[in-house]
Amino acid sequence: MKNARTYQFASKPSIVSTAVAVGPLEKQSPFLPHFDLVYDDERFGQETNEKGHAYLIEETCKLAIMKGGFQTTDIDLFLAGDLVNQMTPTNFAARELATPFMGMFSACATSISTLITASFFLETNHMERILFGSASQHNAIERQFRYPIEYGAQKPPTGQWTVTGGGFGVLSHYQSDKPYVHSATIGQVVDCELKDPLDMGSAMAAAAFDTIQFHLSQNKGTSYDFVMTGDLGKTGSAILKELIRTSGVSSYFVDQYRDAGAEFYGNNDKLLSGASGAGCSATVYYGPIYAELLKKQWKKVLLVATGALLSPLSFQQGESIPCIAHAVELSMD
Amino acid sequence: MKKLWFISCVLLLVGGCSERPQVTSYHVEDNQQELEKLEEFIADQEKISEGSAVFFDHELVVTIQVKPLSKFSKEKITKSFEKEVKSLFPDHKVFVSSDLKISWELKKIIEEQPEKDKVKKDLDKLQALSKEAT
Amino acid sequence: MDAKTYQQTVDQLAPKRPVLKNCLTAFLTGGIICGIGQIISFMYMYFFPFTERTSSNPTVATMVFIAMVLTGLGIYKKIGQFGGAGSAVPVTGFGNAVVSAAIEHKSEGFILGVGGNIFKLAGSVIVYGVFSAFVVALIKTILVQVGVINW
Amino acid sequence: MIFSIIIAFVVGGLICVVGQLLFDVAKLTPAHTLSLLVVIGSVLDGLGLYEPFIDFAGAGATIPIMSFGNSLTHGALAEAEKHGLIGVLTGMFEVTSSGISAAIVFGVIAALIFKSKGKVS
Repeated sequence: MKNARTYQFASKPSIVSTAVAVGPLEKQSPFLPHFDLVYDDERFGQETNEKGHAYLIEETCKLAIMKGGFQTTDIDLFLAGDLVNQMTPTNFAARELATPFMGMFSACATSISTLITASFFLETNHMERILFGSASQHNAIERQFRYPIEYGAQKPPTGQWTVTGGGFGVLSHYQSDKPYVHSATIGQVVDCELKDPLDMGSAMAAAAFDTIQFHLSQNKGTSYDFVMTGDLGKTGSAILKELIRTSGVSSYFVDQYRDAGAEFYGNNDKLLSGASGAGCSATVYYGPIYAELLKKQWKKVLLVATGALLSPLSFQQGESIPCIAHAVELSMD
Repeated sequence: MKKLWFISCVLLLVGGCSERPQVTSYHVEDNQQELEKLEEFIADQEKISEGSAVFFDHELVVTIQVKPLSKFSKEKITKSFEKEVKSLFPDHKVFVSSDLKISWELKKIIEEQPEKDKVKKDLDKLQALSKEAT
Repeated sequence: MDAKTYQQTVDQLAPKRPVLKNCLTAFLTGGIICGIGQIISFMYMYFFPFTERTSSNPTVATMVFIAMVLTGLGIYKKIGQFGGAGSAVPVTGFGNAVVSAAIEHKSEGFILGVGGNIFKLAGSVIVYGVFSAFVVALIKTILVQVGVINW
Repeated sequence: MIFSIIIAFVVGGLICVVGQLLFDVAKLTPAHTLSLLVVIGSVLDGLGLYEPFIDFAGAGATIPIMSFGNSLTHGALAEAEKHGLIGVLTGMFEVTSSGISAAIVFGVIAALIFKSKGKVS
């Protein structure tokens, strides 16, 4: 049955604690006050970018566990992912954390896909505390998907800047004073045959639209404080707005729409269309958005993380960019 | 405004180059007749902006500077120039170069007006330099 | 969603590459790099025994050296974002491609990393330079030997 | 001399504009663009046009990557003139290629001294 894409969690799993860490460039972000750890070194004092990436994940996870008042041994499952080949940074961080671990890859949508999966695990009542989230490190990702850091290739205005940062949280059974996962919609892969790897926002907007449309159709009459996509950037979010306007899904919705990538670096034109990366949505969702929910500033938000499921190999072989978007509805009583 | 300035600058430079070529020369044996003959010939060249020449013991070394806008056919101009100079001075061993470096070096020799032995050495060095491959 | 109509929406809304502005900055950047090259080659001619022809070799090497320093200091990528092809097409861009790959892959060691990846970006230029030189020279040599053209 | 610098500036700049159009209008990657330009350079030399072009534009013709194709072809042709067909293969690197050797040497030196930085200004 197609409606199984959307699910309402009866047990209302709650995010009991979160932690967010970022690198030096992210200091210019308007979200800075909500970041727990801000490092001055983009390699986090490690030898290589990849080691720094692993260190970032490890430290953020430890902090999230500590803020919840737990020990690493209290964690039943660690669900996370990143964008580097075979997700070694996450794997290595999991080695250090020594918790049961499953790696997940949904590109930049990993921040939400891990949360959705964690919610299902909790719904079964078999587990009690699950650590989830995602991270990215600019240098490591740039080299993975594009060119060496120092190569002078010109980026077009649609280009995006991969965030150095990670956001992780601990999901547990319902607690009335914490935001909980009300429902979720799992994305379908959408491919509109776009091929420009320097314009991923445009490619991902179609997937975001597909998921949002489906989620709203299953939750008619719900009103949200806002809907926020992960990393469509200025380009992709403009396209998503247009898609929503012309389809007439909800005209009310357009005013309440935000994009974490477009807002991440403020109005810095040097960073072109805005931020992207698995760390972009994770840091914003589990940093500022979580904090405002906790303060009951907002009661109900729809978070939609988008991911471009390409690799340098698939791009060079002439394949188009398949995209995915996962949505989670967070509520606060 | 910037463009206008640039265009006028270019025009000035192009205009400045359309004068008759400047010639400097030096004859070790001081044969004025030969000198004048060559200087007149160079002065009549249309595509050349500068010429220098040194006569020495039946050897004649000439350097020319082709006008910037004719430089595309620099090699052809140099070759035909060499041919004509050879026919003008059939009893001389003629060497012609249109290279800027060779021209600078030849002008140095003309300025210094050194003794016979040194001229021979300098000219040999010059010809060896110009024959170096890229 | 239909891919064609979606492409139209994207074409309408995505910011266009500022082609005219890019061409202008490419012209300026590339022009300045070549102008500097010309000055350097004059210097080689003036202070060293190089002719117009032979001075191009030390000039190219010097330009690559400058590109190395700028790449290492993190300046070349900023020039690249401004100048586009203006900084990629001159030989300094070739130097930047080689040097940036070498620096980037230092973390995998000097043999497998630097040695194995130094031509990751610039390799295709050498490969197709050599191959096209081979084809062109072969055709010309055969044509000369058949007697169609002269050297 | 100033005139030579201006010509180098204008000609070099124009070649870069061609490269930029290949980037932006033809949507080629930098690697595709540079490979194409090198091939053009070697074809031009085969037609005997690149050397006069260098005479005219100086560094405006030798600094753009096209001159790589030119010098490789030039070496092959010079050797072929002397030794016939076999020279095509042996002469390729005869004349060149200070660019390639300089890039290798400086690349390794750079790897020894520098570390990459990901910062944007």
